[in-house]
Amino acid sequence: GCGKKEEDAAAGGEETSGETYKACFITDGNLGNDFVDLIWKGFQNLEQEGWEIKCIEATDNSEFADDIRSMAGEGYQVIMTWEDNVSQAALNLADEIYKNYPKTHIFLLDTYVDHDKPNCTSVSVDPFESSFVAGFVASKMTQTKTIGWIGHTDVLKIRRFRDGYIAGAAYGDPDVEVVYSFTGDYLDPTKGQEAGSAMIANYPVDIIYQSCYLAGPGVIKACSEGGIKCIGVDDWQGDLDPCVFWSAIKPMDVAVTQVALDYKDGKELPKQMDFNIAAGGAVYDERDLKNIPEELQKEVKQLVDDISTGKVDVYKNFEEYRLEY
Amino acid sequence: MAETDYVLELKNIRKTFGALVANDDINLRVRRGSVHAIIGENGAGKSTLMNMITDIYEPDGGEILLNGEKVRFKDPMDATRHGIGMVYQEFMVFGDLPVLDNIMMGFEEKRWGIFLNRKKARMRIEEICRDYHFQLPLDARADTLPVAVLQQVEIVKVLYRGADILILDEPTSVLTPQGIQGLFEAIRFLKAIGKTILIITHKLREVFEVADEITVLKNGKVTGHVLPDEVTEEQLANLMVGREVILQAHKIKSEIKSPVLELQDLSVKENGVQRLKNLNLKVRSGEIVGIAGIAGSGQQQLAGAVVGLTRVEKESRIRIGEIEVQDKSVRERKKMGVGYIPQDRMGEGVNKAGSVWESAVMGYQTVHGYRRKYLLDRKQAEDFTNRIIREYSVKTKGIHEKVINLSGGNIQKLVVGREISLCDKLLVIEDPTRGIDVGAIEFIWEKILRIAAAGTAILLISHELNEVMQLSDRIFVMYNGTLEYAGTHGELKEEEIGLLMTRGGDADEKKA
Amino acid sequence: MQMRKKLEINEEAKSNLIRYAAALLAVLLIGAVLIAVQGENPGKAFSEIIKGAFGSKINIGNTLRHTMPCILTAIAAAVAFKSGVNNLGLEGQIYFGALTAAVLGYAFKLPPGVHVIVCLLASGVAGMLYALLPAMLKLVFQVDELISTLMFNFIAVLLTEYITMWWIMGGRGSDGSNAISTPPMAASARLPGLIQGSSASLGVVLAFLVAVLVYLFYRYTVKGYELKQVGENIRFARAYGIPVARTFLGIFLMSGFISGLCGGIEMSGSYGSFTAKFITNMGWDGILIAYIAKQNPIAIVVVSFLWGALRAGSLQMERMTSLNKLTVNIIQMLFVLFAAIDYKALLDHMRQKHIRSREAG
Amino acid sequence: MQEILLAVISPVVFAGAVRIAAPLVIGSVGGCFTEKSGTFVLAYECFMLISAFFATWGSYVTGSAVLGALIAVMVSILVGILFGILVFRFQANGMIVSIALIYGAWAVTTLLLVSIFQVRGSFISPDIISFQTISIPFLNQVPVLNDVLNNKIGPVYLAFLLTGAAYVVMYKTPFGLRLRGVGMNATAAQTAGTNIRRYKWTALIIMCACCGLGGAIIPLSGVSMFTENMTSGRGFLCLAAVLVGGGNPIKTSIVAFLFAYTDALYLTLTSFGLPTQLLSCIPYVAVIFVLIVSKLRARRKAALGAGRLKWRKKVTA
Ligand SMILES: Nc1ncnc2c1ncn2[C@@H]1O[C@H](COP(=O)(O)OP(=O)(O)OP(=O)(O)O)[C@@H](O)[C@H]1O
Ligand SMILES: Nc1ncnc2c1ncn2[C@@H]1O[C@H](COP(=O)(O)OP(=O)(O)OP(=O)(O)O)[C@@H](O)[C@H]1O
Ligand SMILES: [Mg+2]
Ligand SMILES: [Mg+2]
Repeated sequence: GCGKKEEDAAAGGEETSGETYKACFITDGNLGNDFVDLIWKGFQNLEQEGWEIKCIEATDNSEFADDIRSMAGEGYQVIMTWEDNVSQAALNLADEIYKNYPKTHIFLLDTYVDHDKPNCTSVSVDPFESSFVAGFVASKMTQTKTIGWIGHTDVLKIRRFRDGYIAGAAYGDPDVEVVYSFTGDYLDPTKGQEAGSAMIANYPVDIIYQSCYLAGPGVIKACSEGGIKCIGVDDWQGDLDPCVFWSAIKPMDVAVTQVALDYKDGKELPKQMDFNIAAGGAVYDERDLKNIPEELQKEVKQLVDDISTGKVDVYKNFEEYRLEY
Repeated sequence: MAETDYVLELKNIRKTFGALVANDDINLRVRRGSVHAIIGENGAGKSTLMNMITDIYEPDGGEILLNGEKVRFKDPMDATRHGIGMVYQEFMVFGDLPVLDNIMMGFEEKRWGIFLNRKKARMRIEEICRDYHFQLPLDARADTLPVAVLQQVEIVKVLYRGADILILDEPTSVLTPQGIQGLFEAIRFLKAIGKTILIITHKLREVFEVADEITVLKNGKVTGHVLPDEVTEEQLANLMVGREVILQAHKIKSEIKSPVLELQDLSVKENGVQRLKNLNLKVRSGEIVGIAGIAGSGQQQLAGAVVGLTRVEKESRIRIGEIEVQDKSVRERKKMGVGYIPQDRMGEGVNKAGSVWESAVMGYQTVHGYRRKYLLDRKQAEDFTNRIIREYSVKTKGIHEKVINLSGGNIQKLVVGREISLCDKLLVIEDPTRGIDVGAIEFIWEKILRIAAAGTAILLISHELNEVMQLSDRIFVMYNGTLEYAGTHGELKEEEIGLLMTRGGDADEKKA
Repeated sequence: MQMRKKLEINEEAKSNLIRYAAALLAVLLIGAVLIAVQGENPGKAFSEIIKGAFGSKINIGNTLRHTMPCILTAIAAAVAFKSGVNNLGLEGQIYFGALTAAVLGYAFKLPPGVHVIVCLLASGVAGMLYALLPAMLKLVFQVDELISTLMFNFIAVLLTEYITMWWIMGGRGSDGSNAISTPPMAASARLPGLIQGSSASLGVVLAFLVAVLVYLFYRYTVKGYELKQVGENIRFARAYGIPVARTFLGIFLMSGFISGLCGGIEMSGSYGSFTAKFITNMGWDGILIAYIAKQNPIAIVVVSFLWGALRAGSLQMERMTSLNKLTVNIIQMLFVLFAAIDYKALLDHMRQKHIRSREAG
Repeated sequence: MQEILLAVISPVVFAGAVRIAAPLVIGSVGGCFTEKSGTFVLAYECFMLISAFFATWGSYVTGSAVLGALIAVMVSILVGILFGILVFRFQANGMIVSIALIYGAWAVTTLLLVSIFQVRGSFISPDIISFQTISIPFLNQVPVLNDVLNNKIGPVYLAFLLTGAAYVVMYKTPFGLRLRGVGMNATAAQTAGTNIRRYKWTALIIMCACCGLGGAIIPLSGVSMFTENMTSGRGFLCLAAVLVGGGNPIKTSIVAFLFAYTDALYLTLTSFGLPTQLLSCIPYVAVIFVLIVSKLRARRKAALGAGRLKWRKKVTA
């Protein structure tokens, strides 16, 4: 478990309604990094609402199927899976679950899957848009016309961040050059630090956007040491270091709470949901606005509006990332 | 006053290993400045006794008196500090280190209290070498040196540590006649300077040559304490093994027929060093061909080439019967009836970690047709093992006993028994009686002669000149990779062959 | 003679039993303390573990599902260690076996029975080929396989990810999913399930068969005898005509085959498609089990079952209590540590000390 | 292409390598002692991970990186004593104990993170004080060296010092001579009056202290945080360095540095769009490459060695 006592949840939940709603989170990445914590924050919101919650940190792919089956068997109506491998396992099991536990609904968090399972919903907060806005901000803020991006490994999901950032920067200022690199390890902050230092030494970057999980704080540290600015990811990271002037947030907590409550309210759940700007998702944190010039603040707001109305198409040159729903 | 005459006294020493009583109530007094020989059969308890003096083992009972005072050493180091130094049966060398480091290990000269002072150590060692007439290459790595030199290293090491009492455990088993003479000279010289020497050996003649007093052990008990002038070789042997033994092979006249092994232009190069040069040799059925020579002259390569372990040069031809085998594998040659008794019995002859039957049937599983296709016939394998144990009187608790629990001599018998039982055509034997006692030697000699008489061709490689001379029909001397014919049985004298082996006595400087 | 033989075997079994019992006892004690410290009731935790492992048919199925890779990797390790080959590269061989099975599983259409067999055989061969690399490095350059296999593990994880992402997926997701994985295997390439509602497949039976075969092989065949000799004294084996280099190669390949097969069964039996970094430490589990079981195939099956039970049980424990299954990991490791102790030597040592102190006193 | 070649010799890469190398070098120099004393230890990763955790904790509690590192070294030695008791005293197999310790360490640190800091996965706090960088005045004048060597944290320089010190101890002192003797031929060393057990223990403790220090550097080199499994395979690289370097501290350090260099190179090369999975293989391929080259050289040298091929003995203890 996650060190959370079930009793608390039970105590809070009992009197509000006849049926106790139970939500369970099966994650491949452990709690303790901003993104997973963000999701868990969404669960904690549910706990406030009287739900019973449970987090299972599965460490090995062989455990996913067992966990999903058993939690459905334990009467959890909402099962949320994170990391594509867990979600994949959930999809494979969906029919069996539907047969045995028709009330249970599975939410595949942070995936972009096309599927036909009635009891599954893929819930995403596409980082492409927030990265796009971050790239736009960076292109406006850079003095050296060179901005950087560092990710952990060269995998598809991480490239969404990179390419959204590149697209945003190109939209903001076509002359700005974007350089990127990878740390090669998502758990090791010292690698992040080295990658940041190397980038600062190799290129005249003055802003680096990091998307590298637990190695991220290392990048932030390197930026702070190198005297340049940094853009955080997932959650608001301005609390980590003053050099983080902007965060490309991915409000998964809101999405989590939202979909769970939708389920409770008996709403029709679509096969895919994306909490993009158009759906009212946030892409930056209000606290960061003070860090950029007023003029730029306006531009950013305008941009977000434009994206929301479809005036600006963030996927223009990056068709492969476009979500078809 | 008598007390101070004896530099070392052992009283009622007792040592058991589990149920086995290795030393039972041993009393021994060693006179100052004498050469004291301890003889006994394999497993009589000699090494055990010595190991208790130097505190490798702790005695179960009894006491040790040094200069009349009761001592109890904490560890081997403590014994060394009290002036007792031992040259072990198996040398205690560090192969990767130069001789200098080997000698000073544990007793380093220091500079500023913490750093090694190799210069000073070298000076001291050179001084010792000068005083005692040793010549050592101090900078050579130990594993590049021949055994004779290593033995000198061991003795110098003990002297360097300031030993007054030197214990030599079977020092002559690795030496040539000349080397042995050199060693004895050194022993006499040490004695003259006032050191006391305890020497362990199986070889009776040497005992007479060098010892002042003799103690005989048998089955862990002292069976005699004699002076060399008072006994004959036969009497001594009798004390050791409890029956009459005459170390004389009874050569059976066998009928020598067609050649079984034929070597033609045999050359071997290892890592660019020419080990064998164009050897030509025929061994015929029923014949024992003996190869004498100092260690490292190429004997190992010769044996290896014949059984298939050593790769030979292109032009070399090895024929067994009519068939050329230089490109055939060990296994194929084995199937043709080639047996091999390696010199390093412990390392190569058996699997010490396995049980007795596993070592006993090695070769049996392929050479003879005792496998049902691919399956091992456990029953037959066990019967075969029991047969060897019976016929060769291998002392063991049973066929499932671990080989490591057998004594050296018994392992020897096991290997010899196996190879003799399995191979009917050609037997390559290296030092069949190294480190075993007279009784066992006699037994093994007889077996070898018997199978030769039965028609097996035998290539006997031995560092024991006497053995070669006693057993062989024809004798060759190996020197630096070449073979020289040295006559038929009984033609040449020991000294003459010894001279051939060393080309005039410069052997000690020759490297392996 | 017969009597003595029996006696000796009993002695060995006895010492093994002592080892396991002592380890289990110590671990239960320490584990209870560990659980209590984390504020849970040890009794409840243990009962959840047992329930999770054997509580129902499905739970037993889960236990069997986790037992399978343990058996195969441990057998692969044992085969290698018995003959003195330090193959620590099981993990890498599993990866390549798995990838091969997965690719063949989706890329080809074959009749049902044939397809599975082809996939599994190919996975074994792939593991074998991947084991060939360190084996050849050893034979040609005398590179110690201990270290080379360790390195090849890291390389395999990265390389399979590379192949999956760049060759199979063409550098981008095909169906919108972002996992780095191959397309799902055809149904004809999947092993039939064993227990409905669990991930146990016929694979566990296969694994068991492999263990039995290996046991029989070592006990009753000439080759088995020879391989043991090579492991225990290579010079001895060489001197009497056992082709050592070939044997070494054979052992390495056999070990690689079994590891690769393990990967293939995982794909065919449980996963259904290859995903980058799909296992963690499976190879190491095998090595640990092989050591605890002293490389005896029968003991391996027993210990693997225990391991699988602990695995399934720990999942249940995590679900039902506030404990993390890392607690069970620690308990497992403690068991290994305690089982690794040579109790006989320890007893002898203590007895000697006792005697000595009595003498002194 | 040219860019890549330039990156290979760029001072940025070397500066990064010097920093990354510090824990590897220190850990593997310690490992030289156990290697030479003939103790088979794989558990570098365990010692480093545990000490990385306790360095974080120590620094957090005491507010001093040095004290944090000291605490880490202590804890690492304690774990080493556990290893020693099991292997030396109870005759357990070194390999199996090592593997168990490695995986135990991961579980233990992750659980400790929960029970001490009440966080999961990672702990980050400004109260974790890192080592200070040291500026060497006379290097300021030298152009390239200044970039590569100057303004690094203390342990980086310590790594160089330790390598030299270890070399002197190993080859120039009686202690080193006896230690190597113990590893080469334990019985012989015993008859030379060496207390084998004491030397093995000493070597083990030196190794643990070094690995402890190496592990402590990782969280205290500036990032000021601990994440689970933070050492991420560094221990295995240390082990590889020791085995490749044959326990000679200088050779071993060079190999360790080589690994660090390939790592640093990776961080630069990923900017060129090369597949990261392949780039990540570089250190491991480098190990194998170095092994092959060193064996080839050894073979040429051994023109005079023992005849028959030598095989590494089965790993025991
Ligand atoms: N470590 C041991 N453990 C058990 N028994 C032993 C051990 N060492 C020696 N023995 C037993 O003690 C007896 C005496 O052995 P020891 O080595 O003293 O004989 P030895 O007279 O030196 O023989 P050799 O002439 O062959 O060297 C042996 O028969 C053996 O059974
Ligand atoms: N490691 C061991 N464990 C148990 N017993 C041993 C061990 N080593 C030796 N022995 C016992 O010691 C006895 C003799 O050992 P050792 O090799 O010293 O004999 P030896 O007296 O030198 O005999 P030989 O002259 O035949 O070589 C064996 O019979 C065996 O029972
Ligand atoms: Mg002896
Ligand atoms: Mg002996």
